[in-house]
Amino acid sequence: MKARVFITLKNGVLDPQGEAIRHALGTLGFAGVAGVRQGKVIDLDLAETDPVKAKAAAAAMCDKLLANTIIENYSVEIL
Amino acid sequence: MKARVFITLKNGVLDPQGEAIRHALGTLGFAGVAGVRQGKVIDLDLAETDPVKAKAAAAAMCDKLLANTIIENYSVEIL
Amino acid sequence: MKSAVIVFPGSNCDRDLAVALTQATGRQAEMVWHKDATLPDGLDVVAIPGGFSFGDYLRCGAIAARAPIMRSVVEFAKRGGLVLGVCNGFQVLIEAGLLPGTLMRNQTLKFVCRDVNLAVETTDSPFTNAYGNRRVITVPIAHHDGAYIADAELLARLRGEDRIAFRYVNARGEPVAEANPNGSADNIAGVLSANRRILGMMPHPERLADRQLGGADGAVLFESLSNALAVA
Amino acid sequence: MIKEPDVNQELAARHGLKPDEYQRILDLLGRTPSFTELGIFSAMWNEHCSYKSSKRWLRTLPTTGPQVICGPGENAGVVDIGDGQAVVFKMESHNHPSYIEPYQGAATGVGGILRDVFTMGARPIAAMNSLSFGDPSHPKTRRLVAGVVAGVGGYGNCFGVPTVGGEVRFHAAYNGNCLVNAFAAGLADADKIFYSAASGVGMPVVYLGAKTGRDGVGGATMASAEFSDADEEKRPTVQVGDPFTEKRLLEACLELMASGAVISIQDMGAAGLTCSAIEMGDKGGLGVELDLDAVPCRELAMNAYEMMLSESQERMLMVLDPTREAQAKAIFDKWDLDFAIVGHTIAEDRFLVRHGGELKADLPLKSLSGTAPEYDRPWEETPAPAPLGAVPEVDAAEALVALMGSPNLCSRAWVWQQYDHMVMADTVVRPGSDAAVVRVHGTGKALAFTSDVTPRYCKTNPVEGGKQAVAEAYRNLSATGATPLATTDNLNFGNPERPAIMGQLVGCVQGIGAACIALDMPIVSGNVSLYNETNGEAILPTPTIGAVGLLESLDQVIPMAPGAGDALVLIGETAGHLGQSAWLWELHGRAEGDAPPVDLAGERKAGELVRALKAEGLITAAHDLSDGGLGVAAAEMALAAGIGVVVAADETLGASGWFFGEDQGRYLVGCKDADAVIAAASDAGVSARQVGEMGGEVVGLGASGVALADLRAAHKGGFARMMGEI
Ligand SMILES: Nc1ncnc2c1ncn2[C@@H]1O[C@H](COP(=O)(O)OP(=O)(O)O)[C@@H](O)[C@H]1O
Ligand SMILES: [Mg+2]
Repeated sequence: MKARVFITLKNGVLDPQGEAIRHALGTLGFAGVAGVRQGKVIDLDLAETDPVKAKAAAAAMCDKLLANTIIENYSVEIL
Repeated sequence: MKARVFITLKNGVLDPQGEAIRHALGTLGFAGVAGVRQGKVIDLDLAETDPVKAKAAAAAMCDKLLANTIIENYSVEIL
Repeated sequence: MKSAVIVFPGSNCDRDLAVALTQATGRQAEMVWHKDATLPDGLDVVAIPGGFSFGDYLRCGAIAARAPIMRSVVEFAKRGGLVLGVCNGFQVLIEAGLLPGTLMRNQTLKFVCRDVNLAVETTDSPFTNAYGNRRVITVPIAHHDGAYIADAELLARLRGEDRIAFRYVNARGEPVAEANPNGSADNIAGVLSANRRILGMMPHPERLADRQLGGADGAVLFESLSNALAVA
Repeated sequence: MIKEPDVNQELAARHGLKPDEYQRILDLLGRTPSFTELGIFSAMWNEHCSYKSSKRWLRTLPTTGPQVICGPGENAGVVDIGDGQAVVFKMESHNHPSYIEPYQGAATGVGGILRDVFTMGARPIAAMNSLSFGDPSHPKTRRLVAGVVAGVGGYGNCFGVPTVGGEVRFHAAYNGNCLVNAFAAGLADADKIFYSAASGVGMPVVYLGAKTGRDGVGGATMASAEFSDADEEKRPTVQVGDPFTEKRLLEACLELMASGAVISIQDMGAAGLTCSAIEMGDKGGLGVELDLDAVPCRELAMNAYEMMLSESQERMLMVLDPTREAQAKAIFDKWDLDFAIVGHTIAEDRFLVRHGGELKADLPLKSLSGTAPEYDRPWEETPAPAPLGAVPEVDAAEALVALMGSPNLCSRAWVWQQYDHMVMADTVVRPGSDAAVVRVHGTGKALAFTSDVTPRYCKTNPVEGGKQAVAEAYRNLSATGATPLATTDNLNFGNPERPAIMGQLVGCVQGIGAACIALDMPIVSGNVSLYNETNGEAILPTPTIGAVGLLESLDQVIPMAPGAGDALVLIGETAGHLGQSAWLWELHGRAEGDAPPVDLAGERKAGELVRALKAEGLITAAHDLSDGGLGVAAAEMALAAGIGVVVAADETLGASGWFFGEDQGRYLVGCKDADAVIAAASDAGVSARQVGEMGGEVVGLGASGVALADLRAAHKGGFARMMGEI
């Protein structure tokens, strides 16, 4: 079973990387980019076959390791 | 208009970070994680209001900067 | 010999590289700002320094490779000019399409700063001609994303065309796994372009180019450049 | 959007203001402060900004000397190094943020101290970090170590300053409060130092750098505000560092300063805009009027309170010469940095803050810092410890292997290899030796840097512990061949409202003061971090000392590694003091007895002797003795040289006291002619004796010994073992 985890910075947390990308896009001539935020996507290949359990397991992985819940939010999708 | 860009490593490209995460998950007691691949998600806040044009613009940004198309695939979703 | 060092915001070895070039050539290296559209006239060597251009954000070297000055650097290279990229400069050259392969996160996932042994794999280049039969040299590394990754076909081509300039080796000159600090394919630390006029390398020759700092193996690279141009 | 809450004593209490402090505000203003004003007072009067508990004691420290150009009070201390140049340095803690979010906490700590240094007009040339973590087996420790080290490296490496030294220690007393003390030093022309005092009325106050967000606004104070949008996620108060912006800020500031446009400058650190604007006005004897509508904001709908208290990083405030505005703007544009004129200086002694057409604060500026509370807190002297009882002997070689492989004494290469310690290409002596040595760029001179403190000594005997921290720094500098110049201190303690803790602070400051006078190393800057406790458990008193020394020539550098066949001579006297020693703690789990006494006059004589021996060409190597005493020092020299060593036993002292006692004021020197060294020592009134000789592949302590390779394995792998990597 494949799970996809999204990890994004919480609102209000500075994203220097996103800001640098926004600036670079402007320099390259892409107008009208008001904001850029960068996050991670982590694709998990799980042995679990029950989607409910797989989702719970992925969420537990986020809490324990994948996400820094002080500054990041996460969400899990079962593919 | 918001666009979300996914950037993932092409199949076959080594992913040391994904490997390290898989290993760390194992150490933490999460069994049955057969593979982990890490990618990026970039959220763009675009002035463009036409979804077709916005999608095309985001794809152009990927080609020009956001993705390294030698080793990475990208996909764009309009939110 | 007239040399220039490209300065991006976030470059931080620009001065160090200029010092080494100036020392080897006896002529002050020029600093060129990334927003400039053109290179100074009459240049022999363009050097792209280490550091964290644009914070290393997105991908190391990606944003810098698309800076205005890089168009001129690419043209300069296409005309056969000498281009040296060190550390972040190597990443920039790859992102700019001037050298093949990719540099990825170190296998340890950690930043690593220490001396390494390098084998000089070819002296047939303007960057390495002065190493003579000195095969194993000591030069420091300092990077987070230095794992050189290439597919089998590229590796075969690099080997076949004698384009691997440096490999990470042990003290006996063997490219063993323990000597590989970052997980690079085939222990590759530096590669040459097909015309042998572009060199990208992760180790920092400019940091051990002065005996007062504990070694001068790096200085030989800059002497090589000086030699190459004197001959030409 | 938040609705401003009513200001009353309860809200003041939630801002950390005591009832008497709130009353002081009411008396000063003759009215109730506005919400924004309350925020400003709480920022200015908290322990961090006002030093209200420590000021009385800090005043007793020696801060002057012919070498001191600027002592404490500015962003960093400034010390003359000759030839028209100066070294600018300071150390600062980022303890609590690092415990909450180790990577960002440590990273922003490094960013803050670098800003302090370049705000003075100095280009940073060296950084150090002094780290204290909980017990290695505590569940949080590894994550904190990994995060803090990555954060220190992540910021410093990108910024491009070599991180050349520091300390790492582990003790259960730090389980709930790790310490991250960051040091930075920079180089400037002695006549081109920039200060924070504003001058001239009507001068533009310019904001430069990153945009303002709600970073760091929060905790207790945000909890008091009502959110009108109930669904909004709870905002994190963690500050995120952006070393890339800091690097651009550095370059832009140095260019601006060189252009002559900067009249005064202050970085925005804790309580950002509030502290920096008030400080500039206060020092310059001027008022300041701010227009918050002009402040570049990163987030929507920020109110005055949030903007005044935001701790967003990588921001500067400066008073610019208005005739140079175009020049300044060109520099900001070159580096793509946001800037804005956010106010101006005024003649009246007022601090005016306007936002959205409203006057949000109108305060007497001078009184904001001038009338800050100051406490002479009750304190108790730390009682004298019981003498150390009998301790079983342990085989010396076994003890050595255990010590050298322990988390507290093993190689720190795991840490400093994650730091770029060579960028700028002037690092002459890298981490892993005594003090690090960095060449003054383009000259033959060099500066040496060290960071030291032994908290277990400070806990047992604060006065001797305070002295010892300075003495060890003095020794590390001397062992590298440097002449000690000056000192910065970072005083980390528990809750000062407890007399026993206050007594630790008082004792340590007394010891530090005495040592700085005796060793001629005045304190030129520093920082205090109090309330480092959890559930009533305080950290060990940890007054970290950062010290800087000068080498007139690189020929003065003394290596740590002797050559094969060299004799080892022990300088200084050995009584076999095992109380509070590393040996007692690591091998017996006992923290007993008194800390070793420090003979300051003896320290000075021994340090001067080592430097003189080098000048006379009599020694090949030197290393100071500290944790683990003679045995550990000899082993470290052997490992550095890659050569074995045999150290003889003493006829009268037991093996443990002789090999592992921690008597102070001692060095090991390597030499070809031991008699000449001993004679020179005797002329200088310092005791010295040959104790060993370099050679072979074994480290021998008296009759017992261990193969150099085994010792190396224990020492080299210790940190990775502790981290569970091997
Ligand atoms: N956090 C750190 N960062 C960089 N270097 C460090 C750190 N901790 C220790 N070191 C270096 O490791 C070496 C040994 O440290 P330490 O045992 O504290 O030295 P000493 O006993 O001489 O004071 C020193 O060179 C020191 O600067
Ligand atoms: Mg030492």
